[in-house]
Amino acid sequence: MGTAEIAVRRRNKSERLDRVGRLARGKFVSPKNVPELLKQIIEHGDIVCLEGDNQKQADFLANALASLDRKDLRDLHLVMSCITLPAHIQLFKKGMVRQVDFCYAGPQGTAVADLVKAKKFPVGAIHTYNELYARYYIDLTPRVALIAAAKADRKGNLFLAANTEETPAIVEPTAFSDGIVFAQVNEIVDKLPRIDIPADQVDFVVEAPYPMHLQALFTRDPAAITDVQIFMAMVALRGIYEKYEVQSLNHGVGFNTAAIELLLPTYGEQLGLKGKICKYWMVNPLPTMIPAIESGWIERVFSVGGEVGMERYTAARSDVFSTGRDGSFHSNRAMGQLAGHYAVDMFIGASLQIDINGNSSTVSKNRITGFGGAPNMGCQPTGRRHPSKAWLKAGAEASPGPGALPGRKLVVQLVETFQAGRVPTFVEELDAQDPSIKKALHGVAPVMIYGDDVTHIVTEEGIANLGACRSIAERQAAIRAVAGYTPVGLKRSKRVTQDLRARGIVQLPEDVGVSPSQVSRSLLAAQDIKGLVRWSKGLYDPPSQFVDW
Amino acid sequence: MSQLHLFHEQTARQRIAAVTDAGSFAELLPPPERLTSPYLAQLGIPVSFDDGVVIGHARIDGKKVYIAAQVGQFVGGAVGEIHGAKLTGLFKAAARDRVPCVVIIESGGVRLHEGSAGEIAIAETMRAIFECRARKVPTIAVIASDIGAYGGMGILSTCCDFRVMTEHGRLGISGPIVIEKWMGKKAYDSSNRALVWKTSGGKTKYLLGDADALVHDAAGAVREAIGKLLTKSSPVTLKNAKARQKELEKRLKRFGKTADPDDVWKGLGVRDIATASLASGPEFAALAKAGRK
Amino acid sequence: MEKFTKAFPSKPLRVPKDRQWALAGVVGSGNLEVMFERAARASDTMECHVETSIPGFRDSWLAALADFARHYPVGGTKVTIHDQGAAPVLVNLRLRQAYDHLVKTKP
Amino acid sequence: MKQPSPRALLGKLFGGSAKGIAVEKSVLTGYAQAGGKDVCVIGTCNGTYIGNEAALVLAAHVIDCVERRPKTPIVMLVDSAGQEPNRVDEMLGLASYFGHLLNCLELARRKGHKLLTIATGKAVGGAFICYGMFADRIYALDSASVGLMPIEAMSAVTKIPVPVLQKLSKTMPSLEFGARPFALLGGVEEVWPSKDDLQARLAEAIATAAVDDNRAALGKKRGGRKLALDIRNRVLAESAK
Repeated sequence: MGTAEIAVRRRNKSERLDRVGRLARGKFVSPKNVPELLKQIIEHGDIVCLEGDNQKQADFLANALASLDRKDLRDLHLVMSCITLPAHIQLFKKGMVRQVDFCYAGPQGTAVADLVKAKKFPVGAIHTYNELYARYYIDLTPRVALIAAAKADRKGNLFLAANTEETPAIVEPTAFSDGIVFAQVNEIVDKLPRIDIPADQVDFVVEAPYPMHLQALFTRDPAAITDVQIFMAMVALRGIYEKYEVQSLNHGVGFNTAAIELLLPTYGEQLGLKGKICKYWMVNPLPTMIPAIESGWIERVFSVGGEVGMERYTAARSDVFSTGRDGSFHSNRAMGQLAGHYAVDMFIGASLQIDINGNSSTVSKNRITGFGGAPNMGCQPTGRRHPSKAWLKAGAEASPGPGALPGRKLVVQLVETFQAGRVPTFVEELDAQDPSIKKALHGVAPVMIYGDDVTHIVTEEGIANLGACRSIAERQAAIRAVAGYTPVGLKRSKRVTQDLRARGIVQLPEDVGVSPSQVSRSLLAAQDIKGLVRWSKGLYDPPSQFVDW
Repeated sequence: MSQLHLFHEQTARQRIAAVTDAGSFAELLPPPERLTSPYLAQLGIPVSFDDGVVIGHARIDGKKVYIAAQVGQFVGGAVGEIHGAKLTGLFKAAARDRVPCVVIIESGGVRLHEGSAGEIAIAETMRAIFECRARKVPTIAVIASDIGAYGGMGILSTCCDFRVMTEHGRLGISGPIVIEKWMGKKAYDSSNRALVWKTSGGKTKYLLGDADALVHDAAGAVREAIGKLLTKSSPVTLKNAKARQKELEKRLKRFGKTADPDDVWKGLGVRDIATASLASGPEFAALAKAGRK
Repeated sequence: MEKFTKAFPSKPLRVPKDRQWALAGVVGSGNLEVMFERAARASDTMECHVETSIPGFRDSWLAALADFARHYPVGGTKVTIHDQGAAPVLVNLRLRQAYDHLVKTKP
Repeated sequence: MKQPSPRALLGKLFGGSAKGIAVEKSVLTGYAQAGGKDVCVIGTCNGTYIGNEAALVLAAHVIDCVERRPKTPIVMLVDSAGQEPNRVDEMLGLASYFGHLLNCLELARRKGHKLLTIATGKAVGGAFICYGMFADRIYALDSASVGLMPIEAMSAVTKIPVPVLQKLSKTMPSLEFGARPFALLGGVEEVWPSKDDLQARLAEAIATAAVDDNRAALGKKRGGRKLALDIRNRVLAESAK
């Protein structure tokens, strides 16, 4: 029976290609023909994949699709990792979408929340990245994928430059299921620096009239790092990195972790930790890592995406970063997420809200953002079998019984007790548990990282070792103990906190040898973007919004 | 790499402590006096014990100075009635005692919340500065932070004998956002930080001769520059005024039609714009000097 | 603006009296200034005066100030705070900085 | 109030001698007479914006006066909406051009020239600070718009509602805009009714001008600026200890 089904799908693809006719010359489409071509290759009800994560976007193709109307195309089932562009929102407003399955809605989080309220957001589920990519192979295989590449050659081979990101994860399941792959490129050239996607898997190519949208998402200006963030970074370095001898890790993109990166060559060096921690990374090429790399701390970095301005630097440091035969930077989101899941000992990141059980979320009632990749890394990989010092140590603390894993990944939340404007980070219940949000998501609250997976919460008040807690009540008490002067924190019992501290489950900054009087921005290896450029010996080219010289 | 406290990140009190001899600073009208702004209180805006300016006397290399530092974080370092009166009094004291006066400026100009009172205070302080200059008492403005010296404080800084700047410091009258509103984004994109600094930053001001020293963003460097200027003055004479008139006419004639600050840099001896952009203050000064030869 | 005053029990301040006051921080967005002054008489309370631009956090303030008075011997001092929306952690840091400054003997 | 033309106004101030004053691009320079004696005139009209070029023209005339007409009083007329927000002027150092103008005026003061300002129209912002407010004595016509900025503009920048500012300005004249509230602060010596004999007023003002800066004392006496003088005096007293 399988044979018959494939045959139908294959026949359907050739019918679609036949309809294109003179709208394309071979694989090549002129920009003005794109809307009409989309009408011919997409059918009502199709599963359509729009490429775009939080960095690169197939924005020309998305805009062309959004220029169509319900009469042209309807009942589309969108699959996409990120809802990022105004054009994406237009598709919903125009009523062209039957269902959407996605991961993340960063800049459009407010618009998505509005669509949910207006009941115009027919969501299947919010996924993590690899979860969605996996479903592209199983039950969400695109009929048409609209993707973005840096360059194409005359045959239709594609070069993805630094931002490979998720393109292979979309193209492969689509191309190998008789789907149609349509790429927008910045430029068509005679010879590519290297081939990232073979022409064989590409059906159409358009040279877009403007370069694809590419955001500098992971650039953190050291000038904006506060004393409090430095303080917390010092606490984390001593209480987690040093204690567990964390060798392989993933960092989030916040200022807290940027502070840690910038403390390695200074404070980390003073502590004698060079060579003992932070050697292997699954992380994007963060500019704030330049001083640590230049100081010889870092052996290897693999990335899910590139970062604007880091092209020359990463090419010059090919002993640290992945590079192609042409010498330029290479990334891969799906493989990077896989590495972040299995191959690192620690995930450390931040959250907007944490509840008393340690569940965290970035969703608020007026802003639905979703997950991205954090849950793939901020979880316990129960399929892991290889040991490491950090993994075994954390596992031992968790009191392995019969039937338990011998090790644990360190899953660390690094948060200030209050967000900007005195909004408490710690809450009794997450906004994500709001009934209307839960209902729209078919009963699943959008929890980013579950409390059961978290091993540590670090705040300016201290460290709560959730992994070492023996009961839910104990976990809640440990969280209250580091929740400071938030309403959650004010409910702590002094006696219980003292008991937890005596057992090492709660550690105050002074317990790990950090005092606020040591804090100084002068500890940062670079105190501004210009400092990073100087560390890079002029190889880092920061985007203009960061340049004041 | 050396670990230094950046001068532009320090608070007013830290800056004063860092550029003067250890323990020598004595504050005038210190915080316990609680001279806070009645205007801000009436408007329900937080007040500050020193009203945004710390004044007093201290020693630099053993030599007595009067010194003031504005608090840029507090209402943009803007000058209100009390703030301005403290500055006026300080310069008058300097003139009376024939003691040099240093003002570390970090201000957007007049504090709008206090209306014309701040405007008059700035005019009064200018008169007091010239009282110093009439007695050959050196007056030195330090402009070393992103907030810089703008509006009336920008003009006031040019009344002093000397200006010490860092590459972070900005000197002007109208800020970039105001100009963008007036001329349009095409003429001045205020989000183009590189252009903003090339328009009003320390490097350009030093090249033009409006800043007398361009130093590292560190208290030690600022202190050294102040120290060198404490024994000098820039007399108000007919000869000097005529020379300055000529110089400013020449500048306007030469660059008045130039929109691109890079052309000004090139015209004044900077050969490699990219290298000069990335250079620190003193490196830049050296490059410009070499280029002019 | 919200204003409140409260005294907290604390062990008496016992250091040389060459400093009568100390100040830390500045008034600016997300920041605050804290001034310690010695009261005329020794006592076993820290008297606090708080002016804050963000109303509604009295409980957090009182808890933070009470903790500080418990951890440090600051009886016989008057603390005045001008706050423009600082996070409690910064309140704590400034209190400590101002205290350090007050008890530090002159060089 | 309807503003008279620049020429008409010059006539009212200087009579027939006003013909010695050139008006070019709304910038005034020249020599005229007041009370039968020579005066040097610099200034602005038509509410013009002032930039680098205007500052140089005014400064050149002050230098000319110092060089060629020793001790001739300098009368500054102010009718300017402010400094022109212009990137090229800023880049070339607008503040320095203004500073140079102030330097030239200071030079004149030291050489014995009396400095007198009449705010005739708009006298706001940087354009007032960069020369007019630097005089020995400052006068304003009752029709002049003197001050930092109107309450509406203040509200737009500070985000404080107009009614709040209006209410406060009843007890705080500093917030009010105009010649009379400015005089209450001591910023203006005297407000002149436009219909008065301005030639006589001017002659008298020149005759009585003194070089001390009396503005803080006036502000205290008139009750519009109660703190400035006392604070300044406290700084002076405590620094003398």
